[in-house]
Amino acid sequence: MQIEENKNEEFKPCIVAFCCNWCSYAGADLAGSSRLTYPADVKIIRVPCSCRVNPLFILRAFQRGADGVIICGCHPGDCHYTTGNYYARRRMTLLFGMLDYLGIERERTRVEWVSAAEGAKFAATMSDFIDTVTKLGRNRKLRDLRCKE
Amino acid sequence: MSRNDMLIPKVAVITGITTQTPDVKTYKVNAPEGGKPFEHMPGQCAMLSIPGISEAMISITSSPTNKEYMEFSIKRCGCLTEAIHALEEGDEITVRGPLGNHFPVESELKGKDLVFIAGGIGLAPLRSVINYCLDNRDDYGEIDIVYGSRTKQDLVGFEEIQNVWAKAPNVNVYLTIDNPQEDWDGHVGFVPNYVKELNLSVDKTVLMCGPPIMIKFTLQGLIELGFTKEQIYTTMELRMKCGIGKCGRCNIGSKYVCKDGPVFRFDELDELPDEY
Amino acid sequence: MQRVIDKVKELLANGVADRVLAWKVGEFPYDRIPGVFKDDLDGLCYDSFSACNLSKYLINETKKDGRVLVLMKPCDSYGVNLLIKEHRIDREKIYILAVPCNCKVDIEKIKDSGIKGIIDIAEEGDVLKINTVYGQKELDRRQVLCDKCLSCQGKKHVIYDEIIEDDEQQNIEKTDRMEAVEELEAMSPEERFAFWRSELSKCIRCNACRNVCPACSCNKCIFDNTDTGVAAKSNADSFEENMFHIIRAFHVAGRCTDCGECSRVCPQNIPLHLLNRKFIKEINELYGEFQAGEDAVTTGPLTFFTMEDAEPDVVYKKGRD
Amino acid sequence: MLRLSADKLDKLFSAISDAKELYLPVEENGSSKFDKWSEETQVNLNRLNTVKSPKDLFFPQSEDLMRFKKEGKKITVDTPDENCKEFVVFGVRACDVKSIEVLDRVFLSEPVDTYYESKRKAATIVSLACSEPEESCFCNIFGIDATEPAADVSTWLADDYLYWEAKTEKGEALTESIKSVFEQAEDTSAVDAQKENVKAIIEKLPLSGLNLDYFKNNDMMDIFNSEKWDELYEACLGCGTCTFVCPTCQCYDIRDYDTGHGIVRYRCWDSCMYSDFTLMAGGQPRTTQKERFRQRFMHKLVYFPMNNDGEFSCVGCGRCVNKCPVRLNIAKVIRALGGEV
Amino acid sequence: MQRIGVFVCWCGSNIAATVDVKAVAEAAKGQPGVVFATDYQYMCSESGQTILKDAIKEYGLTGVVICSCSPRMHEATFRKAAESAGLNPYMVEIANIREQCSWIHKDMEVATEKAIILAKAAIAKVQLNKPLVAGESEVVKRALVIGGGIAGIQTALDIAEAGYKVDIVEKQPTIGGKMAQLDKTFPTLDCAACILTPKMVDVAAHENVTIYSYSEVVDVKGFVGNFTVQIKKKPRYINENLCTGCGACTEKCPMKKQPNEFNMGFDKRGAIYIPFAQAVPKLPVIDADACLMLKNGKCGLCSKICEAHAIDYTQKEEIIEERYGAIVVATGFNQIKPTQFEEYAYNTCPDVVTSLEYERLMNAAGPTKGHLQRPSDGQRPKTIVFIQCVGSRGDSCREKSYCSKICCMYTAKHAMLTKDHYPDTDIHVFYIDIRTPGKNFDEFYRRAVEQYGVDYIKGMVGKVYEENGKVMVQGSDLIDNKQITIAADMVVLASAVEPDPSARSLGTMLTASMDTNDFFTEAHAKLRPVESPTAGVFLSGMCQGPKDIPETVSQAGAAAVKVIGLLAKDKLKNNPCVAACNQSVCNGCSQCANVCPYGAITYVEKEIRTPEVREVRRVAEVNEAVCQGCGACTVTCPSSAMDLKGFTNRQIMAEVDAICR
Repeated sequence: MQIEENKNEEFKPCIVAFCCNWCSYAGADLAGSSRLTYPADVKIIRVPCSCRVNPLFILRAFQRGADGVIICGCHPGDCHYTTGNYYARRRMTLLFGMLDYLGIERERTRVEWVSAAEGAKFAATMSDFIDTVTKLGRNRKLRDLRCKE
Repeated sequence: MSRNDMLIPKVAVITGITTQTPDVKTYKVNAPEGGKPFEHMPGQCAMLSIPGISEAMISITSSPTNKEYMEFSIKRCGCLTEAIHALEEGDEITVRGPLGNHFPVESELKGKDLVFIAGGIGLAPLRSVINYCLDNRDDYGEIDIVYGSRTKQDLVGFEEIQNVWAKAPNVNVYLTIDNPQEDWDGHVGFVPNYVKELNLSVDKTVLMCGPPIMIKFTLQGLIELGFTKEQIYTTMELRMKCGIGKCGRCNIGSKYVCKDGPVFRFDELDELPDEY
Repeated sequence: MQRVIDKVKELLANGVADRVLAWKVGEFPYDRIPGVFKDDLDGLCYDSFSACNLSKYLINETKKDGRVLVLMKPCDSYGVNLLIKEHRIDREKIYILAVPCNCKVDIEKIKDSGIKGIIDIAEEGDVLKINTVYGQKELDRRQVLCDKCLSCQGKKHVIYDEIIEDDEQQNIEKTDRMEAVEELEAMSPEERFAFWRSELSKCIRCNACRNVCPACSCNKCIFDNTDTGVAAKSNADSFEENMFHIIRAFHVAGRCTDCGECSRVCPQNIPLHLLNRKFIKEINELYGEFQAGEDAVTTGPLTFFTMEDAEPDVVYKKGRD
Repeated sequence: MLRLSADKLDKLFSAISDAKELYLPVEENGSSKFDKWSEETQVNLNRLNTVKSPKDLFFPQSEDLMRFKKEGKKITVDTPDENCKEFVVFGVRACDVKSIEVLDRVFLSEPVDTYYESKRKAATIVSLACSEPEESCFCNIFGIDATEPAADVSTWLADDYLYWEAKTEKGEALTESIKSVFEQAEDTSAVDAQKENVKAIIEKLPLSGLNLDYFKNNDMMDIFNSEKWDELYEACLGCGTCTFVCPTCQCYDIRDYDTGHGIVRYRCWDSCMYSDFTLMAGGQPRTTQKERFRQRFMHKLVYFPMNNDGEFSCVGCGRCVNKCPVRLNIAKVIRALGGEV
Repeated sequence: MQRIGVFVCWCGSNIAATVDVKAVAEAAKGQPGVVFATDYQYMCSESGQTILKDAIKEYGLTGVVICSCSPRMHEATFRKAAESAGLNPYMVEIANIREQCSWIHKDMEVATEKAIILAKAAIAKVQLNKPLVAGESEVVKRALVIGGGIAGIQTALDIAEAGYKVDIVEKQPTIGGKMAQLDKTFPTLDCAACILTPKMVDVAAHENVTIYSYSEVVDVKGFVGNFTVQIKKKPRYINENLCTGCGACTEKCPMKKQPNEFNMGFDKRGAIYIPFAQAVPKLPVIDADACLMLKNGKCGLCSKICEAHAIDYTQKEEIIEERYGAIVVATGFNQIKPTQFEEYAYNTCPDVVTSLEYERLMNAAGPTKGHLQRPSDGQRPKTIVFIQCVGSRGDSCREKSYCSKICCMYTAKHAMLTKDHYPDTDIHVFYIDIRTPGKNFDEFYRRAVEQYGVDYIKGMVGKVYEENGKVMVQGSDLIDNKQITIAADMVVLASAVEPDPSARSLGTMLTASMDTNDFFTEAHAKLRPVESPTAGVFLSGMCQGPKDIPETVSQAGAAAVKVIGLLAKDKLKNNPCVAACNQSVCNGCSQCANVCPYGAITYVEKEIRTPEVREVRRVAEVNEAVCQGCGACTVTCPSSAMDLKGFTNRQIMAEVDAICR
């Protein structure tokens, strides 16, 4: 089976962002209340902490056709739960290394530390990530063809 | 597009829902264009499904003599039945069947005095036979119905039992509940004990369905009374997927419960490994 | 071999245990099946074909009454420590007899060399004398050793109650276990993708890799548990081939002892150990050398952290050097 | 009998694939399976058996049965086309030919499985006689002659020639369509010599003496209750290797998959060795690996023959013998329970 | 299958201007389980909530999705409303279509499409929601105030007055903080000491207040209602119970050459000293780095003359552990030393001082007894230049981005006070903007200009340098558009304020979030300005951002009220979104306990019954009162036995599915 694409249509990536409730989700809110725009291609899922993000969720997103997944948490040292993002950092480092090892574009995954006060950073990060993923194009390597419309 | 394979279900629409007990509902089911999705014999089953959730084997509780619709009594006990309980009139499900064998209503049972023994939701498959026999009343002898449940509220189809069966000619209905209850003046006690108390004549044929523990002790009781295993029928339930004896999971000995069952005579079961 | 049997007899006679978990002779001269012996040690065998890792069998054995004597090769002993650490086996209920290992022979490699119809195999020094229906053949055992043995962690037993010292000193050339990982890392992403697609697409989801793995000791695997939402029985889409193996490798990351059983048992010869070794390599490089099962107490690298840990983009930067 | 020079096999393959898809044993980095032929494929006819058997062609490991769409309360069912493109399977060994008969007994018995049937009808099977049986072979004990494989066309590779003999109408039709690649084989002595030779070797194979009388002559329940099962299953990992490489194992699971824009109902191979095979909300009739292990062999050696005129559901191909991670296998079971002559 | 109601809020035009709310409601109707969908101008309003409550009852809703502002804003509101209509509050999910949609996108079509997807994700999640019941935990009726400046003092006093025990931890030997160093306070010009010191005495004397001076918080564990805090009491080398505070020891100390911190180093103190006359507690402290006895065991003079025998050279650091229900952070600020601003010559020219230093030079209790003398030669300065915004409001890395807020006012104060004492002084003020938005503030500033004739120059100073005993200030006058140079006798820099450096480590201990400038973040900038996002942690004073004394005092009072409100409860509802272990698949491997930051996971031997097994196994158990719901354990668990209520694997995957469709 081949994924066929309409070349005329502008590629709009589908991006999932997991944001920790205490820092990054608040940062996203601040970006909003500061009216800082970034493309609509990213949708945020609120999790209590970056350490709640299971690799299963990331793979699931790619399976269902996400083109990029970004995980945002508090800066190391600032975790609301003290240690959560440290574990997340190790897990994601290893997982991303594995995806790279399997030949899947490393740039489709990212971890960023965004505090509640960094609305501007949040918006900039999202714009940059969307830009990166848009350049990569559609995720073909890690998706489930059954889920294609 | 329309391909004929027993694995491919028909779409059916729910045309009526009756809440029987706190966890049992009875569903009237019709083909979308009206009428029944298919014909069946008493004791046969169908695979009901909500696509995306799963498929499960459910016995058809209505009698083949009901020409208008099919009925299924469903107890909430798992993922699919939970979802079915959330359905409303007009919702569609899929159904395929008829699957499995049936009670030998046209052969061995004909002309016999019949005893139906059921516990809880176990009445569902027997109800199909009872109504079949009542609709062909002359083909069968005396009918005894022994039915028990935990409480009065858990008796499935209480109204029909009282208003139809109990009033039918030459039919005796014996109801029992496990523990005494305020608005209950009937018998109290477990089904196996009640069966023994009733002192049924041993030339009758027994059709039995209920929880395994009830089956086990009732069978013992019947044997003690002098019944032989050749006189006693039951239905079995095992994990089934294909319903046509191919997917393998209901295989016991040389039998496939979904295809060779669910109705078995106890002497047949004796010859099978105890893996059910 | 005889020393091992004698020692087992002695230990059982001394009452250190009431049974022994070891390898049993099977149908063919090279079949060595894990088995439990009580009084009759007939068929107990320890030789070049006793490749199976016995450590995971201890989970079930220690659920039974009494104490079990178990024969342990060096590479398998790491699994025992891991299982003790994770409370999957009770140290009190096992008595470990450490047995020396001079690498095991891979029957598939013998067959791949063109030898068919094997009736009997005799080992004389490094020479395997193989009697087949197509005549007598000879092979140097060093050419047909299990892959897992060529890059094992050495002859050290990390846990035992009693040890049978190694008396033979064979000179087997070991390879660097990270060599293949490094080769893959050196490829372009497209080449790596092609490599893993061609390997993982062979997967038939038989679960042998998982069921044999001493780190995969879950009572119920998430891929079997329909409540998890990720359960699957077959790789209905190539995504599921990736999913299963990535997640399995992730779940055993920091716990995999690198015993090599996953690759050895794979009916499709998928080099699954290369996934686990990638994690081992990353962990060693980023968080310091760690050998799972080295002891039964040290916290694993994924349940531990330091404040100075590398940021996740280290992976990305590495590729850019 | 027809023949063509073994170095012209490519011509034969391309002739066949001109009209139909051709599947044959293909070597693919460290494994082998029946795969579609193209000029690049690494055909390997020397390998005795592929890891995955040809059952995959008729009963794929995963197969979409139907799609459901929901709109509001309405459900529509969409089923795949019943017609299957005609194809040829080449190089099927005698044991695998027999295994397809076993599958036929399951899937083509009433009610017929049309998914299987359509592929089965579309297939022409070209068998290949064995020239070098291995120690894991024991097809002979099931009455299979490795040198005389059945099927639509039988072939032999002997003395640098492929000998070709159509056995059925389908076989004749295929032969007719590609007859230009063959020459008449006047002298078939090479085939006869090979048959003699192979039969002699089979005699010497370690498993050729296995005896099935025990399973034929004893009561099902006695076999079921044998004490031998206790030690036989002990090492079993509960993986599905034996069932998945087995050419006759045909248990399957049916699952629904939500794609986000409809539900796919698909079936996939299942294994009675798996603990969740018979698991249901209310209980688990086979609680330990012993029961599961026993079920597999009871089914193959006892239950199946009871329902199928004494035919066993094992063909002695030796795949499970070679692939079991802990080297448990049906040969060991047969010997342990029933011994040998 | 839930019966779900979807409510799309317009938020006036905040959402409705960019999101087609009707289309969102319409799209929601087609989703599985949705039995009702509507839109309304203000869902959070009373009538909006009534719509919600009525729909719950009328349609028998079992799940609710509100498409509105951030859940951080109104999740609690809607949960409460749902609960009052008989629905479990945790059956409510919010789709954030304002902060994360309508406010960031301009295109109606794009924003609507995204809002629909966010709504679908919330619907998919709520399908899998389960009613959750919050457990309860006890509230320790004691508060901790970290920092003993005016903010801490006021907070502590208010809490104590309400009848609760409160402890103050102050790292200096005395409470009082920066305010104690001030001379007069704007805009009323009353004397700082006169209004502060009575409060210091009050708080010290209050029966409900315990002051740990010369102490620091070193560890914080626990959670709202039940924190366990370790306080390190540094050794003072004085027995507090014996010392009478007579001060005799400080006079006899031979090491009198130590710079006096209180006076910004303009004079000296002994190795044993009382920071200032009104210090509370009025106890001396020995500077261990200066004391001969502590350094090499010789001297001991102070001990000899102390009649109370209160000197104790052997005193050791002490760790005190105490439990608190609430913590107030009042760690205050520092004025930066403008050392890296070479253009202002602070490093080289002694007559360039910071405003806080100037404050001491003006103070009657200061090193010069209130006589203004310039530091270099003790002469009275005739021309003084004040430079505003030193290190504030900049973009470079050495500058703070924010406005320090208090400088405009205190500079006006300094100018006027100086003129009051020495009317002949020439005063010039270089400013960028003058910010006086407070009660009587602008009047105050105008007095300086109009009545006192202070010369305000709008412009920046380019360079300050010494020349012929003068401090030359070179700057630009933006109004007259010219370069000017002023030969001054003294320059006062209004350098930026910054949070106390101890705040950063404290923030980590408290897991209270901070902004990039290390000011503590408030839970909501407008609606919850005195609460940290971390439950049970409150903010008082400058630690949250620059503010003047009246603002600090009012925030201190507000924080106290929040604390009192918390301590008044006997029990607190716990967060029910905590981890739960499916023991039937738990392996008992202990990996989850390894990553739990709260020690909430323990193991028990338990009989497990499933259709497959019946055996006694080691399985994990979660202490729901201790678990805070981070979810670290859920990812560590290979068998997914650990899951997080309210954020289950299935729920999050359902959201993923909905988004990726």
